[in-house]
Amino acid sequence: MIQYASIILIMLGLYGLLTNRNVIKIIISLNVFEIGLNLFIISVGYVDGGLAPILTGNSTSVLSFVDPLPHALVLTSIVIGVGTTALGLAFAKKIYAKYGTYEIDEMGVE
Amino acid sequence: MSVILMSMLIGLGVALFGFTLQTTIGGINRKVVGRMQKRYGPKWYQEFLDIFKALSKRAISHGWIYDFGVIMAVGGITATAMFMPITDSLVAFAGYDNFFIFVYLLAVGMLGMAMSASGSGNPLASIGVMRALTQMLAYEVPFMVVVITIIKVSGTSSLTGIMEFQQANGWFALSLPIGFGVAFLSLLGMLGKKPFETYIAPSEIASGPMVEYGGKQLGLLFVMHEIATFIEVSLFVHLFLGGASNIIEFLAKYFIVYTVANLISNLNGRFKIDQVVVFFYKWPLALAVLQAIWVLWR
Amino acid sequence: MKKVLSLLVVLALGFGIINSLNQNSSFPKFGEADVSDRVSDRYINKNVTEENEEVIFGEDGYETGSSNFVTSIVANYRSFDTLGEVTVLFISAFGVALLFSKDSKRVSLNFKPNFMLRVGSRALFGLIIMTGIYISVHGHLTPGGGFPGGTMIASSILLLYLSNDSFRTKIKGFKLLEGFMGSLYVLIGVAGIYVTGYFLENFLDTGVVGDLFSAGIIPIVYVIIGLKVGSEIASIIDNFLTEEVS
Amino acid sequence: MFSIELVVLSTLLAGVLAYIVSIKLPKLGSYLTILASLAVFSVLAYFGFNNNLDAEVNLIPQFVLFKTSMFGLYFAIIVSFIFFMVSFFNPYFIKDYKYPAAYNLFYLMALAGTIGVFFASNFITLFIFFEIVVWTSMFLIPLGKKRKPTVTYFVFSTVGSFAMLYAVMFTFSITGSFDLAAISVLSGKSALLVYILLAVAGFAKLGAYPFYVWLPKVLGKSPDPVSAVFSGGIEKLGAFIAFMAILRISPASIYLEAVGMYLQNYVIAIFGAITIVVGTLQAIRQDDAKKLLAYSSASNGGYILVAIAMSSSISLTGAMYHILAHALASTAAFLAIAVVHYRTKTTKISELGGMIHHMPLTYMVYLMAIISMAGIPPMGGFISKWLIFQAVINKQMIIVAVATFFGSIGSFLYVFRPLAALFLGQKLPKYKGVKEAPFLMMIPLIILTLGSFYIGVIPNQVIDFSNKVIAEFGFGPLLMNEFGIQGANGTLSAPIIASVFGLGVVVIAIIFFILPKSRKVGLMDTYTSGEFIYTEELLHYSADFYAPFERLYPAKPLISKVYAMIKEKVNELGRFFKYWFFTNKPEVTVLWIVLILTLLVWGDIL
Amino acid sequence: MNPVLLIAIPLLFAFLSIMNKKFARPLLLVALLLDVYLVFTISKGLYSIGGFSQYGINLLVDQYSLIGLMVVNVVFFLTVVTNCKEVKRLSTVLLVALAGVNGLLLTNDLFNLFVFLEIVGISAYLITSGNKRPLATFNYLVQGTVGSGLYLLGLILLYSMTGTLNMALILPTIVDKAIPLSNLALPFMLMFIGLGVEAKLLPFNSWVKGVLQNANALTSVLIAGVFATTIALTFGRLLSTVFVLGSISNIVLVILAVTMLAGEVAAFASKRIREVLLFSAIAQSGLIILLFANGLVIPAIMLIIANIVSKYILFTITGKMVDGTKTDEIESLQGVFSKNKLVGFAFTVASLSVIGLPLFFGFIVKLNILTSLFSQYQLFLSALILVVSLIEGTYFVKLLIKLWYSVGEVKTFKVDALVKVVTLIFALGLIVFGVYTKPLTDSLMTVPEEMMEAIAERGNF
Repeated sequence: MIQYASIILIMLGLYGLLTNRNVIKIIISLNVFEIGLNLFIISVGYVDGGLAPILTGNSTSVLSFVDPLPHALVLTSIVIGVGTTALGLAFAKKIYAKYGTYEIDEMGVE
Repeated sequence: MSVILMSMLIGLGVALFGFTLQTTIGGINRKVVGRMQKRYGPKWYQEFLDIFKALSKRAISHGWIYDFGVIMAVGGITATAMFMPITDSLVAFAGYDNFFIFVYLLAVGMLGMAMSASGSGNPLASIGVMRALTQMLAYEVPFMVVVITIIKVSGTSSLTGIMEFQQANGWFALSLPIGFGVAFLSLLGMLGKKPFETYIAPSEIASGPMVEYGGKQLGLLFVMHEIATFIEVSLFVHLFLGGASNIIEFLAKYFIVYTVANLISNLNGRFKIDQVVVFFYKWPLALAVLQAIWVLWR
Repeated sequence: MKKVLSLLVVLALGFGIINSLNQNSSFPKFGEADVSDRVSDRYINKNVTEENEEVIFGEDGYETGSSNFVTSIVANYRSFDTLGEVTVLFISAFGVALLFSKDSKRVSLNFKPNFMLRVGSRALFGLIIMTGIYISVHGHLTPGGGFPGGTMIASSILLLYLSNDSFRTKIKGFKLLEGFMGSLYVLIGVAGIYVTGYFLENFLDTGVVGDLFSAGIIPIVYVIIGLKVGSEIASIIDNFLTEEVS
Repeated sequence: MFSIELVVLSTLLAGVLAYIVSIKLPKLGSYLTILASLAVFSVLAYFGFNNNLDAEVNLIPQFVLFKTSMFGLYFAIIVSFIFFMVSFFNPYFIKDYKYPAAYNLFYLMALAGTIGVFFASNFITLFIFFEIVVWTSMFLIPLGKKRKPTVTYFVFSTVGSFAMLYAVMFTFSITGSFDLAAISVLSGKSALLVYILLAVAGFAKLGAYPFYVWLPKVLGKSPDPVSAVFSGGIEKLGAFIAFMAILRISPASIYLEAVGMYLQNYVIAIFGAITIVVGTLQAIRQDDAKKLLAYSSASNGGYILVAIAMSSSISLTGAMYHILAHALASTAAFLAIAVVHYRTKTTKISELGGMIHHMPLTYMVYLMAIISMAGIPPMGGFISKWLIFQAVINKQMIIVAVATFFGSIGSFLYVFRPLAALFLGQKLPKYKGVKEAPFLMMIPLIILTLGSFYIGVIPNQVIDFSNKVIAEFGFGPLLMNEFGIQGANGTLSAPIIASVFGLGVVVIAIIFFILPKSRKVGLMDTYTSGEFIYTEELLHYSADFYAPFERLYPAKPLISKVYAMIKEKVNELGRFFKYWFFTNKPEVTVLWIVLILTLLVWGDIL
Repeated sequence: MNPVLLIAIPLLFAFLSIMNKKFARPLLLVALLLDVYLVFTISKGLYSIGGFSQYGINLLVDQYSLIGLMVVNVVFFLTVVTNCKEVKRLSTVLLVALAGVNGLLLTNDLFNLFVFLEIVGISAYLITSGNKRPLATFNYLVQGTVGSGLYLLGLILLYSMTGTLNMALILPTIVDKAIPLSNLALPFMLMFIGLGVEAKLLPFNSWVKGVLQNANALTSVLIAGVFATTIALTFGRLLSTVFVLGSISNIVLVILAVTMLAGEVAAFASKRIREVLLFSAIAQSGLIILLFANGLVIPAIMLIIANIVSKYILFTITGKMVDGTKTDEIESLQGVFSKNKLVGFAFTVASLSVIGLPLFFGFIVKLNILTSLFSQYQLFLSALILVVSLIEGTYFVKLLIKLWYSVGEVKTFKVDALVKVVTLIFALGLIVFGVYTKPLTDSLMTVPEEMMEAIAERGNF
């Protein structure tokens, strides 16, 4: 059930995107959305009682590992998220330089 | 070939006969109307005198189309008259006295006159032509609807054929009374009798399309008018009153129809031209269509 | 009003998704995932290309020698994704630079670094960068790897930026490092084509599972990634410290 | 033997050649169009009459197939003849065009396209060439002064061709064949659908109600030769399609006993009737001579539709005859107006007057043309109208009959208007130096007039041909004897009528010339009820000619309001979409995503 | 040749290019040339990355991706060549974009596809940043990120159900495990929406207007031509070989139909040439995806080819025109072609082809589409397509007439000889293919079979 918390996080992100009209807040909502997503991805690979997917000297084959693939995917997803966030912030800065505000409503119609 | 030549000669005779007949009856009618109005009225041959006087006078011409139009008008009307049967046996081109020929050949004459009138350069003439054409649009359609009923009922569009049908089955004036009434109204329009004499309108536009004419052109146009009247009245006689089996019957029917039309004309005022259109497209057309539907689609 | 409506819609969607996932018989419940049914099973047992029952720590001869399965996926089984991922970061960093390059000037920090910051950051710099490099190098053995390691490297550089304003103007090599490391990654991949026929093939000896010098190209790739990520994030930070002149 | 493919391809090539030549020498290129269209016409006429046309296809891609039929040949000869006639005008108008080279190219391409349509063996070929005609002729329109009609033309043509495409594809999906004969196989509802769609295609191209709106715009505003080609040639494509739709498909539906035809045919006839009435009414009130003729084209298209819908031997002969007669007459009329336009730079009736004194030949051509268009003997139009009336009466279609009579009488009104005000009336001083048509222009004018006259006096050859055509549709021939045509309730003898008419005119002319000679006076020397008027303009009645009649009905046809409304609605919808979907706000997208997903996840419950 | 080089070479050059800015543009050109060369030399087959057969990442080269690669690389190359001036500092971005585009077309792995989607997306954001409207690009970024996030969500759901990411294995696994279609609706819808954002499908495309209405020739051709084609082809592969639309097909069809209609109607209501073109592009992409969703692969590919060629011509010329005249109001551009006849000719041919008039390639495509739709008895859809293309034709004809005929003063603009030559060649190509299509149709014939082959073999080598 705990994995549904991440769905709620995703929904929070969407809610933020729906209601916010501030560039920075939109980026933060986007981050919330992505974090929810990433948590969900990881939760998909979880196995009850599973070990971290690292082979160590004292591990035995009896124990099962959790699914390592979502971990790898989430790593990629996180990095991509960092990239887009950086870019988004850069655009936010550009927007600020152009309009002098972060509020979309105050920018007027182009 | 000789048959056709013979027919043509007969046809010319018919045209001449028609002219003489109508001019005479027209003259008589002038007298009748004069008596009605407590006048003495002219002599019965007064119309002949008018025409011959006009023909013999020296005239003016406004250019070649002015003359050409007159020739085309009178020629077209004469050609139309040549197809007209007098009685069921006296017809120049037996089998070809198709109703539509009269409608369209008549139009040639009209077109020629209109052209000539417009060619005179007088705007009053053009206005007269415009009114004449508009009026034609008004009365033709109800008339045609009645006629197609007749054609369909009798199964032929040949006038002699229709006559024969009536002689066997009774007059259309009796079997199609509504159509008869409508057609009579249309006849008034065709003849330019009141209340449908707007296009002549002697008082405002000085006798309509004819305003500019004099001399031989006017004389020829008088001739044309007489022949046209002959065609229209005879059409009516043939279509509704059973035609004629001998010439006396024809003369009698012709005289009655023309005189009645003339008398009615003298009792009426005059419509404006758009009122004419509205008038004909209201009741006459509706009644004609209803009658046609009743008779044909039954 | 707008907020309430949005909330309602979002709630409806959220519960709808949860509901439909709950009713979804094919979707494994939390913690009940059947790994043996998934492709990861092959990754865990390292028997993608070879017949192999089970991986035993300390033995050699496996198709990948990494004891960290995640790393083996990231840097070997799905290394191509990682190349793409690095490219995303690269292009973002480049984009940030691109956006700020025109008509921009560097801003100086609006505070003077005090003694504590200057000295402390230098002391910490060494520690952090060491940790970062260590994590990158040991990516195939322990949790972590190139990405966290690279980020640590970048954070150490951030410390330097904070403590010494003129430091930024001195360092020019990030671009070079970044480009070089990226090229190296691709070149390793291309080398794979010519050595064994597959792009990004692990063409080195995979060694003993659990050894530092094992797992073929994995540690090399991870080090490259670490350096590259470090330099990229550092350059993003660098660029954000400039300001556009309007 | 001569293959159709070769005709089409060489016409296209000639177009390209004319284009290349015209880049430097536009006039030479336009002479090429004359030569090329002459070649097309003569090849089609010669080999067609000798039944020697070859339908084989070797060079064009495989799905294009031709076949020879009398039906196609009839149309092809008429249309190529019209193109040939009109091409004589090209050298005079080419210098006014913005892109003369393109004109020559598209002129010949449109010709090639029409030929392709008439000889198409399957629907794909038909559609391809149909569309080629659409777009090539579309680009002819804006070369003159006005460019807006282009879009109108495109829209209406495309409605038609898309309706056809849909019908074709639909037929294909049922029968699995594109062959022209495939539509006859259809039955039931699908047959009705195809019937309606093909009828729409024909209506749109022919300019029948409710699609007639494009005709006045296009024919009124495009360059004069283009108007002539449209009216005489390209518009006839619609008749071609309508023929196929109405005669080849037989959807079983309600049979109307009273008029002896199926409901759908009756509906078509009613639409034809509406077209006649609306076209006539609008033509009467036009001030622009070309627009007037355009409306008259629409109304004549209505006659063709009525005739086809009645589908009997008489009516079909009438339709075929009317197509020919109208093509000749309407082209002649348009070309006559083109001469006036060429010499005076205007086609507004109210601005012109007394042209007969400058260009008597043009006047005579126009006169004969309108006599034919109004259906007066002894011209071709009379015979076709007579045949159509025969059929209408025979089928007892009273309501349609009212419309046909109305159109017939109304045509006197509108054809007379340019006659009276443009050619006749006062000789306006501002057109003092205006000359008669140049020699090259006279050639087509005279040929067309003679042709119109010929078919009005001796109809037998044309009817022979059209009998062969209607035989292809399974109808018996129209009976003829030496002098006359046997109608449903009477015989018509065109030669007798013509000779009687000639006799009458000759007799009267003799009388006229025997009588005393008249003195020639000027046009200003007229009876003016005592007024003194010295300027010609004031003594010239040309503006608002039928003012009393025009008062009786609205100036703008209702349907054009409907079209304007449709256009406005589409625009509004566009603005709506732009506002609600393309607003540059991220939350709009997010909202839609959320909504659609919500719909999906709750879809089962809702 | 190994197709991975199509991705590796641009990437390598991209990394190299940042080391010295001077070499960036030459490197871009060299990379493009190499890629164009490679595209014509690679052979079909399944190529593994890292040698892990169907368990790792594979690149799939079949007729479908081959055609896509050829078209996209050639147009990409020509776009860059004809807009050399605008490239400026974007060389590195374009290199990465090229790698991303090729990756999208080649990859046979769902997650890898996501990565390339992001690469293409981010390069697109950067390419559009040149139009000096940061807000519009930001908007694009937000929507693109949400879209790819949703794609990822759907992907992970799919993974958790099937246990594989290999595109060739998804469908067989679904069949093997007998996963009911209703369970798959959510992941597929999520992925559909995610891709829909990039593919400019209607409710998800509010970014398009802001991004494209001020774009120059380079940006607009890349975004509306190259990227759109790539996304469409990717979408097409997913729709034909991975997605099982099942219960969601109604929603999907409605979305696509509305996209088509809305695009054309909005274009009809637009007064600015770039807006007209961009809305038309939206409608076209709706139609393309619609065809894929109905399983009509061959017509869809034909449409894609026709579309990219004509879009290249239209957007390039429009871009140059707007650059030269400093306006994109149609009213003030009247008669511009009377001074630039060659360019006008190319533009006209492209528009006529888009409308679908005979003698042009677009006509063959339209005929093909309708024949296929009717063979499926899709009466409503085909009627909709006809209505839509009537609207499209109307505004294109209006546009053409305005651009050829002037009422007042005519603005002029200059076009390089290269642009003229390229657009002219493309225009002639549209005519040639419009008359003689056999080679193309022949080469397309095998596409659907080959697409299914990989699935039939379960991604095995």
